[in-house]
Amino acid sequence: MSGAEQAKHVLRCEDIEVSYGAFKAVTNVSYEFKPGLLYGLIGPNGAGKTTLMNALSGRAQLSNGRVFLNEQEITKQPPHARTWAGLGRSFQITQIFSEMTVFENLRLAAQAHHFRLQPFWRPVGKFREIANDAERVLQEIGLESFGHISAGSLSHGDQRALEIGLALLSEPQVLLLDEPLAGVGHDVAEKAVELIRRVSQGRTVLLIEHNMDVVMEISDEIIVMLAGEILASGEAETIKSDPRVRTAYLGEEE
Amino acid sequence: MSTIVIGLSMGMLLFLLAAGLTLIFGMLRVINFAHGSLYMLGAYLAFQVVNVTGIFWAGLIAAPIIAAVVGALMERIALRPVYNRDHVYQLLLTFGFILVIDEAVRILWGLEYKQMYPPELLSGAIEMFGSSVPSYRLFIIGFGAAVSAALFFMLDRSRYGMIIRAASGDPEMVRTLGINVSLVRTGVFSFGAGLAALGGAAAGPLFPIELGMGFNIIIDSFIVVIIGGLGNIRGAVMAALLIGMTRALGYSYAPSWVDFLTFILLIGTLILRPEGLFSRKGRTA
Amino acid sequence: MNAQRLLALLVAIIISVPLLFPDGQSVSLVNAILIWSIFAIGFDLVFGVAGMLSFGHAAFFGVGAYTLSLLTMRMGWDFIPSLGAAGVVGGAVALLFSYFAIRVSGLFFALLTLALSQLIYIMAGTKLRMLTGGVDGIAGVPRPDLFGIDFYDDGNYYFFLLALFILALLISGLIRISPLGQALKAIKSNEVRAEQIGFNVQRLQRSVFTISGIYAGISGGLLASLIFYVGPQMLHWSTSGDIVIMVLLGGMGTLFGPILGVAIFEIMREWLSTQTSHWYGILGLVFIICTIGMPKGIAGLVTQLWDRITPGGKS
Amino acid sequence: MLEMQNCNVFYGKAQALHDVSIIVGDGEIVSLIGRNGAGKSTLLKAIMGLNPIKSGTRKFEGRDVTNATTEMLGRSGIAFVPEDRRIFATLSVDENLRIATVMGRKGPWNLERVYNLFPRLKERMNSRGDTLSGGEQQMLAVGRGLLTNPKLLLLDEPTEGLAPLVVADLIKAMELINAEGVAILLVEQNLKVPLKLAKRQYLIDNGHIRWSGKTDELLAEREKIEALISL
Amino acid sequence: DDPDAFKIGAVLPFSGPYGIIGKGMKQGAQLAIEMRGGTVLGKPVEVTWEDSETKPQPAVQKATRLISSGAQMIFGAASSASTAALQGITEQRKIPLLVTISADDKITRANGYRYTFRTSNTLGMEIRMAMEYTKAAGLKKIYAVGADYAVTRDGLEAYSAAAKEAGVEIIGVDYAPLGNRDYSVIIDKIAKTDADGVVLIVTGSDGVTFLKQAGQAGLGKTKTLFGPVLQDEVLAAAVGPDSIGAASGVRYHYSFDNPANKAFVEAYRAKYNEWPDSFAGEAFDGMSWFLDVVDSTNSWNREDWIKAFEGSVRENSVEGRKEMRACDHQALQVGLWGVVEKGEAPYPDLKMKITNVFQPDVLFPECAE
Ligand SMILES: Nc1ncnc2c1ncn2[C@@H]1O[C@H](COP(=O)(O)OP(=O)(O)OP(=O)(O)O)[C@@H](O)[C@H]1O
Ligand SMILES: Nc1ncnc2c1ncn2[C@@H]1O[C@H](COP(=O)(O)OP(=O)(O)OP(=O)(O)O)[C@@H](O)[C@H]1O
Ligand SMILES: [Mg+2]
Ligand SMILES: [Mg+2]
Repeated sequence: MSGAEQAKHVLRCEDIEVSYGAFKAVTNVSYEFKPGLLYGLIGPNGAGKTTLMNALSGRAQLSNGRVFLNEQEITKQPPHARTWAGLGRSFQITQIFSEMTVFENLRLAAQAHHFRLQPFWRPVGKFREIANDAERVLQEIGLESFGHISAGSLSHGDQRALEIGLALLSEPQVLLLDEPLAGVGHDVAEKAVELIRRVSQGRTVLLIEHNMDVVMEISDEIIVMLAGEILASGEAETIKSDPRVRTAYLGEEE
Repeated sequence: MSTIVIGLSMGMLLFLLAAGLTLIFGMLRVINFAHGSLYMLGAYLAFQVVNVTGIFWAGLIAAPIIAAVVGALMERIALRPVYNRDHVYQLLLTFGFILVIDEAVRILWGLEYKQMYPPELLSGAIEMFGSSVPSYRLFIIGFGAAVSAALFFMLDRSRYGMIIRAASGDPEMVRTLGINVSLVRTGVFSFGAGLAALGGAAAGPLFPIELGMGFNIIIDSFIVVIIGGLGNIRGAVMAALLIGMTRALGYSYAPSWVDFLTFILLIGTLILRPEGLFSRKGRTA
Repeated sequence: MNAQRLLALLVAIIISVPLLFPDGQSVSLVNAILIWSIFAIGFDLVFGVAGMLSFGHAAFFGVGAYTLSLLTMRMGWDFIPSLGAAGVVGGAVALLFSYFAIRVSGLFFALLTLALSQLIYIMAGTKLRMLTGGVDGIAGVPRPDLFGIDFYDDGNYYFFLLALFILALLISGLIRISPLGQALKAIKSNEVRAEQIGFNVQRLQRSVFTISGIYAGISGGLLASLIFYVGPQMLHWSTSGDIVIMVLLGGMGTLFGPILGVAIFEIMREWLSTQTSHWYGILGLVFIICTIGMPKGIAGLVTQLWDRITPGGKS
Repeated sequence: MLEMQNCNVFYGKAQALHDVSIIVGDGEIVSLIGRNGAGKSTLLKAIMGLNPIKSGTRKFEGRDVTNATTEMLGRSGIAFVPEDRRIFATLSVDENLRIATVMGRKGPWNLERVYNLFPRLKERMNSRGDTLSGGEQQMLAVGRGLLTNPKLLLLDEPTEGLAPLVVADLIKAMELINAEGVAILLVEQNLKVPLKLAKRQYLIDNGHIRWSGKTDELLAEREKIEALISL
Repeated sequence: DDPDAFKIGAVLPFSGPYGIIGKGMKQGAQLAIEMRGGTVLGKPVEVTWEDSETKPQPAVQKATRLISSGAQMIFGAASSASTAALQGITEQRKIPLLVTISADDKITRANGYRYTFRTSNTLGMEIRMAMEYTKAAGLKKIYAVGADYAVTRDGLEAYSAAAKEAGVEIIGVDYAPLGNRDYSVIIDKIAKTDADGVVLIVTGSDGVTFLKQAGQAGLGKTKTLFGPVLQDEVLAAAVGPDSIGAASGVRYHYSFDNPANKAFVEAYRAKYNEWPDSFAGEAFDGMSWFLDVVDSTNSWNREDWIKAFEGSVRENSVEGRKEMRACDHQALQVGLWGVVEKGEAPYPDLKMKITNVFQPDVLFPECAE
């Protein structure tokens, strides 16, 4: 790879395949993600979007293919190593620390990001930056009045908001968001879109979302998956008018 | 050749010991440490019934029934309040059961060993491949196979099995479908207790009936259940036969290494197939 | 915070009994409590904090005991370095176990650790009998020989154990509130998420498992010297079971709960067993009632009662 | 059909619902809207008997069923599709559906019809529940609810995670089952759906019902109401 | 320094599966005290019974407590492991320890434990009995099965060595894990050999399991089954009729014909309404002997007791003459050997018949390290 090409993309996958038994959830996917762009990933249910994201973040085992981050091959690296290398994500099925308070949830994410080998004799409460970061994100996701509440007793929508917060705190270079807006209320959703737009400044975002208004509005580029493969990709307008996409996913009226 | 027959019978016996455990483990997600005690209770009950009636089969039938009632009571009184708690608390609870049941057996039957013999019909030995194989061993093979088939159909093929498996994951949701989950749970636990006792009754003619007999089988049963995959009847049968065969071969070539071999087998399995030999894994994200 | 202090006070009362009533009986009981508490405190780091149910800790406990016994008795080492070695070997065996066991989780982890420790038990009881004395164990394990104090007197040995106990408690307390402790709690709560925010789950688990192996090794060495004896019973899985039961009884995941659990268990064993030969059954009933009535063990009950009588205070 | 009166529900010491009363008429589609944490799911669970009602009454088909258990309510014809789907992880897709038919309530829904509504499920018929994608799980949860052949269907955010085409199909299906006489109580974040389907709306905020009325009225008074519950 | 009572601390298994041992030992020891009027050195004897749980830690803990509340001697521990642990503490505190059941040879070794005395059998002597029996019964080809742990391995090795000397052929040796659950493969293997005898160096339930399973395979029909501690009446009852014909060393037996034993058995039956088992008989004998020795010194100095016990001879024990060897504190005594046979009332259904009595000179080697 020449230096000029390197700058062109941060994340690249080559011929990715994920299979479960005989069933291939993702096949033949190659893509190059350029720095600073927001990618929308859409496709019917079960098309393999989440699985692709799992493959990129190290949660799914590849039966074929390779993944590169900043031209470093990360195919064999476990999820935490990818996070350190600058790849953060949120989950479609909420993954939070239910028994802990909302603030502790965020503090943990901040802790994981800030220090890899903190001295163990210092109480975690004493690290100022960690608390500050957690506090800041708590505001951003609009849960400031729930800081001391245990995360498991939040309502579904508020848990979804926390899910986004956790992903943000690792301040990744590449951020993968799996249906961050699902279940998030109407009012918060608007704020959340704003938030996503803001955090996408200066980083690469891959966003899975079924809310077409949002996807079409904020994506720089849209990727459509069908049956484990990439069906089409391009700008919102081209995608919207692509007949294959309409029959497979969008439906006729819009 | 006769080693294989004996290995088969050892395996089936292991399966009978473990069947109740895998049921309760797999279906209720309850780690029933008192399984061994119920097994012992079964043996003592069978002894008592045989002693009174003189009929082996009466013991084999009555012991599980009585133990099932005991199991139902245990479930109603003690287990019900702790389902929603961290599973590890069941360790404390069922450990308490061990002590209570053992004490009860001690009070009821005293400290002396008890004995049971195979029924007249099965008391001889049959010449086979140049050895004399006790007929009771052959009976165990057949009986184990029958029990495993019955259990398999009940759990994997019938609607009860479906309900039980669903309730093990999300009892509330099963309730919304109009199904009485607590009844199902009591039924499963009681059935599992009965199976444990059946194992004890069937093992009675082969081993000394003594206090502490339950303690020895617990680890064996857990190994069968884990290698087979939690709550997986087919897996449990396979695992039991695998261990039975390993042991039989071990006894014929290096008896002092038999326990060692069993654990090596277990460790190997868990390293190669972390979720047990015969189970499938769901997704995490 | 208040309830926490109350628990600390309870623990302090129990362990200071020998200071108040310096007769031989309570001293030997409290000595045993101190030693098992060190074991329990270390075990709870794995069990209560990191959420890993280990049924293999008997191995580290027993291996520590054998290490101390063999080094002092066969190699002529001094007590203190031997005790250190007991900790090191306990930790090393734990580290070795973790390479096998951390690949699996939940009950599988419990069973795998159990199987590994049973292997060591079988080895110690039979195949390594030249070294370990086989099933009959090794009698005559010594106590420390320091500053000319006669530690064979239980009253003096008490102070030695107390010092180690306090040290163990402090370290464990620090670990709990440290970044490491927090990360472990996160792993216990949701492994997927913990990994995704960047915690090296396996390495953290391995670290805590090793630390707790060190605790177990040291306490095993101490127990051997307390009773002048080491035998394979200490390696048997039922010893692992005992420690699980004690920690559950006292309250897993709390700093003082495990100590209370140990104390109650040992006191019952001493007291109930002189009352009736049916004391096992009664102990069983106590366990059952405790499980049903105290969802969070003794520590949880104390906290709850405290909160009730002081409605204003936050816990 | 369903009548909840002055219901109060608590989580521990915290009160989540205050004197909530709602009515769902026979064959009616009613929707419940409110922002995150308002108490919508809490109310649905209370109706289903999953959250204990501290005070207040519940009536179903004219009978007082305040003290009925969840399974009794399920058997008498209420079905619940929860927001977090709650698929039976170790059961196959097919079993997840068949288990809903165990109680054997008669009605228009059967396996085949559910598979027709969600063809994707048929393709994944033998997969374990917990291997499904988010959207597939959502379809399964809805399908399972329908298969009990309920008289009243409680839907908690049924379109979450579904692709637009599927959402359209689901809306059509809801209209259809409503036409077959099934009453629906719908909770949705995606306001397009309830505004299209429901004739009547309840607005809930902070555990209080703040407003109720016809959908047209809601649209007409939208601004005032938005201020009221800060939608 | 005259305390107001002679305090004995007894640490025995009472709970759990070994409760039967504790029960017998307690009954025997109690009778020993009663039959001497309940006093020693002119003071009442006071026994505190503690449960050892057959585990070393509780045993030591409880012994510690007993000693600090003034016990003059410690009696007990059933398992060799607990006994070994108790030896540590009794040596430390210079308190006599009376052992009447643990058979591990190491417990009494030359110049070993000064405060430990064993009045009962050693496994070593029982192994030698088994060898004597082999010769006496004219067995030529032996298959050996032992539990896989130190003591039994040593025992089996000793037996094999003696067999070689006596021209008896050992045609196979198997060690099975302790607490073994299934002997059927081994039984099958043995059945296919031409061995005329099977020596079983296993104890307790292991022996029961073997005999039960051997009975079902008909092994006893062609081969003599015997072992140093294979059977007593408790175990025979556990096996049932399949135990008939099995031969074993007997620690103590109520049928042993001497006046002391007759008196004991009578008193025992009168008091407890059952035949004394070997735990009771051995405990009775040891306790009586020890207290007699203490009485004879007329001193409260424990060192005097130790000196008096060393070399003490008891002509009229329930098992005949016993002599406490000074070099290792092991009582030299005769060895009883018996066979399980059908019993008639008032005896149990299956009883031991004493067939051989071996003299101490063939059973005990010179006192050596
Ligand atoms: N662990 C697994 N085992 C078996 N099949 C799996 C597994 N994980 C995913 N699948 C299957 O792979 C397919 C793709 O799933 P994926 O979650 O990637 O879909 P998706 O595009 O994210 O859909 P949705 O929009 O519904 O979230 C699904 O049909 C699913 O059933
Ligand atoms: N298990 C619980 N324990 C304690 N509090 C809870 C629990 N579940 C919900 N709550 C609280 O009850 C309130 C109502 O929650 P509910 O889930 O009913 O909200 P919702 O309207 O369904 O929101 P969403 O749109 O986010 O699903 C919230 O403040 C929430 O924090
Ligand atoms: Mg998805
Ligand atoms: Mg909700």
